[in-house]
Amino acid sequence: MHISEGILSGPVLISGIALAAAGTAIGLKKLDYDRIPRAAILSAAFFVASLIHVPIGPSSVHLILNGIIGLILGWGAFPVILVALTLQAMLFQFGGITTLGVNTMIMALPAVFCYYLFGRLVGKRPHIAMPAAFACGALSVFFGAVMVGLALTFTEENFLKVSYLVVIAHLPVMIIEGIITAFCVAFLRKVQPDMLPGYSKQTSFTPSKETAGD
Amino acid sequence: MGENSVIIQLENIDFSYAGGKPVLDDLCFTLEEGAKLGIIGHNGSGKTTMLHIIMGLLKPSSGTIRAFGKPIETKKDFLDVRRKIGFLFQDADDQLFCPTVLEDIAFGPLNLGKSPTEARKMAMETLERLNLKGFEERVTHKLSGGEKKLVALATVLVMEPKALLLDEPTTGLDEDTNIRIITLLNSLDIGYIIVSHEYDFLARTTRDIYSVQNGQIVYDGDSSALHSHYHRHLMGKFRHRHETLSSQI
Amino acid sequence: MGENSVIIQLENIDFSYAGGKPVLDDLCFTLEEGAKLGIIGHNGSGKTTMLHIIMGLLKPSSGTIRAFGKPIETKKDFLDVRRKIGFLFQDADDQLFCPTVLEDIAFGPLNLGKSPTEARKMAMETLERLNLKGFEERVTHKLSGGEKKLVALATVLVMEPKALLLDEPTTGLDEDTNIRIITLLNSLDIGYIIVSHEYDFLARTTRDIYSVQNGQIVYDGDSSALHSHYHRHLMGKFRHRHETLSSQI
Amino acid sequence: MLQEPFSTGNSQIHRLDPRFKMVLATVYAFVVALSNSFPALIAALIFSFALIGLCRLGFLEVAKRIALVNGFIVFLWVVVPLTYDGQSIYYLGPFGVSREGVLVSARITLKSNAILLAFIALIASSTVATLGSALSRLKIPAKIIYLLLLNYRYIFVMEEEYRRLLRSASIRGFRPASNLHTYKTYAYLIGILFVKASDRAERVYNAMLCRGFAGKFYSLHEFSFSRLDLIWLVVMTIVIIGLEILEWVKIA
Repeated sequence: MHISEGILSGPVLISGIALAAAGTAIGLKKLDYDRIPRAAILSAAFFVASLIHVPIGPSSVHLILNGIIGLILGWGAFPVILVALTLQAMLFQFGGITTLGVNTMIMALPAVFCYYLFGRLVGKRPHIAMPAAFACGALSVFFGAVMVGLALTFTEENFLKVSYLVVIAHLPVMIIEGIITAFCVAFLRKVQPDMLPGYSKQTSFTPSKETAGD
Repeated sequence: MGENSVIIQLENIDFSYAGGKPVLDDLCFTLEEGAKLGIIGHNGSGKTTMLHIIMGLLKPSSGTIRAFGKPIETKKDFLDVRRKIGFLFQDADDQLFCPTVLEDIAFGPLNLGKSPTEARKMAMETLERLNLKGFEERVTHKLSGGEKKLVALATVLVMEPKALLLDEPTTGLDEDTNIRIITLLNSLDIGYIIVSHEYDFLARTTRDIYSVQNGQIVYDGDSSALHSHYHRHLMGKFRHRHETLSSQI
Repeated sequence: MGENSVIIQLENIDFSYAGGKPVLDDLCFTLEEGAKLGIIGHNGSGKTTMLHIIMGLLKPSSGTIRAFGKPIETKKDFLDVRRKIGFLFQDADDQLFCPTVLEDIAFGPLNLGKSPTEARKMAMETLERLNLKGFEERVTHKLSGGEKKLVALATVLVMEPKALLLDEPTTGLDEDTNIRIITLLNSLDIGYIIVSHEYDFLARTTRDIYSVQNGQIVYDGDSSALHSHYHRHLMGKFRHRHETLSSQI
Repeated sequence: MLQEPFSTGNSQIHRLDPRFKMVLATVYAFVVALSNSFPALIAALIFSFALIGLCRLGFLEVAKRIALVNGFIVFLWVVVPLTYDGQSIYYLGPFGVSREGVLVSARITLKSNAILLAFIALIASSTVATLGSALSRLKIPAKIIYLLLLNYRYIFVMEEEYRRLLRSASIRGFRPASNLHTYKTYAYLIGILFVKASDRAERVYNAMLCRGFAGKFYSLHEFSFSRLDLIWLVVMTIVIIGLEILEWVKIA
């Protein structure tokens, strides 16, 4: 999910850069040097996984997986996605330099957002965790598509219809991402639960969580 | 060699990795139904390559592969071969990717079109057969090396293959698992090819032992004649051991 | 055993992984300067765990580690141990984390406080010493398995360690690389501990061979006395081989 | 699967200081992205083609990349002229093709391709390894650079792990289709990939500790700014000023 070079206006590009820089700065602050190798190697796995093409009807789509990366890395999703996009540009020339900020925002902001929305739920009982993971995967793609639409519409009001089409085109991807995220979370819950957020809090009283606040 | 009893036949296979020297050079090889063969050779000699060619994981630069009498050429032919021939990878970690043992073993049957209930039943039966009862809900990733190997073998056997290909099945395993695998292999009524650099293990599980030399398969002899075999190689690749086969199983 | 010549000494080490049964149980072990030791055992026997404890990568639940005569307790002590003892990991991909060979080899010296120019010079010298001249600009991920292992060895040797710990150094390597590693190890004037499940390899690179049994280190014997050793175990874990050590290198 | 086909070569551009190339590519990309006049954009596209020509890259590889990236552009050409407000110059049934829509699409096409070609010439002509160490000399935070370099290094390892797992799945009869079993299988493959990555991260970190890593990264590389770089600095400055003049003249 990215926007190519040459489409967006100056103000949109600059805002993207500024916001992505802020998000990345927060993410980097949470990643001390000792955790860099871990983030980097998870990021490599994320990069490889996002090249997987999954069949859908007669066609296939490649996975985005920003939902799961958000769950695993939290704010770390910002630097990790920035780096993955930089590599994609260097290796495949997808995306590019001027759009790096906007594209990072498109994927990372929904990732962090969904991490806050669903992060605490995926460690709970399966009948809560699986739907939460589905919603996390699907919504992070949906929000990403909305961000693409916003970037286009802020560039040029006349791109509004294009933006609608972009969001609609992502609906099937949303469903697949939701399913894959749900199963992936189910997998991690069994195999390596400490990779998921909120797992250690599993034993605490679940209903009062929200009122407790941060 | 009756035509109908041949499972796999490799004819004049050539293979080399991109930019490398030939690994297999005009290789010919036949696996008959029920035959238990060993292939010995050090790492890099092309043993694994040969198995991968049989499974269609690598494409030879020339030569013909026949399975069950038919030449295997298209992707669909190989899909068919893969349903009938089980392949045990050297590293069990490459073979297992489901969260639990049961799911891993049921994966193959599900792909063959079995219903979840059937697949589950087959998986449970295979576990029982391999003395792995009680493993079904264990997390695959957390098993010990030996346990993983046995589960990997179960994922292959559950598909009821007509023959097995085993790539270095015992490397680094503890003696208990080793003995379990040897006992199991000896009790199988299907044939197999085992590729290994351990003569001992081959002697305990196969009848005829071949080696890969200069890209070709050479018959080394009946495994019960191990001793005389070793002497031929004394100063070279293999070393000399006295073994009483009967004392080891 | 003169006090001053002892490099590493483990005293009454206990260790178990979270929730598991003890891996090491009251283990005692000493590596003297220049000594070349082998530790044999199957995967999961605790060999690797022992090496990780020496390097401070795992913390024993009880027991004392001494290096160069001093007890090693704090993080700073272990930093010091890691500067003086080289550790070769089982998987070279874990050890080579830089994009190019030169950067990988210079990583250690740079951490020791050398200037980039010095680090580069040391790296080049080490490459030359290992007959790897011309590798400096090669991209790490494009090396073959054998090349990766040799470069990994270079990343360790460039730090001029006082002793080496090698974890399964030959797993999956081709025969050529194997022989290069054996020759190199035999030419080193520092001592080392090699952990392996391959008796042959240990016999060709070490003098004394130990095994890990029930969480303890047991002396198995002089590697040149392999023969007598094997007889003791005939019906059990190891098998009987005749070997002429001199004929093998 | 992952190759860097443009990074091998010995053209003038390949020999430029990578730091310099990155700065140039960035400045040029922004200048083109923010231009709107057709003369400037056409000039930029011609210049970008000239850069590719100077790099002497394989035509087919370059064409493949251009085709891939222009997918979205084609989508724009289909949608924008029909949905854009403005004077209709042609009617497709009930839909009017707007003049402004065509112009916007044309501008985007020119910009996109000009920037892409320059990117291939200036950035993809170096390996990621080189670019990473060059970035470290451009005051980019060290954490980002090590994330990038370690990520790059382990992409190949993870890809290999993934390939082996997929191979094992296919050997057990797995054939991807549009069904839940397929999605579940991919989810498991991705799950185990993350678990393996996490395990490997611990081993890699240990390996770093064993080589004296104490929380600080050092760079080995030195780059030098040569006379060739100076010549190119002059050329690019002239080109960029030229593009700005073309852009400006139009507005005035």
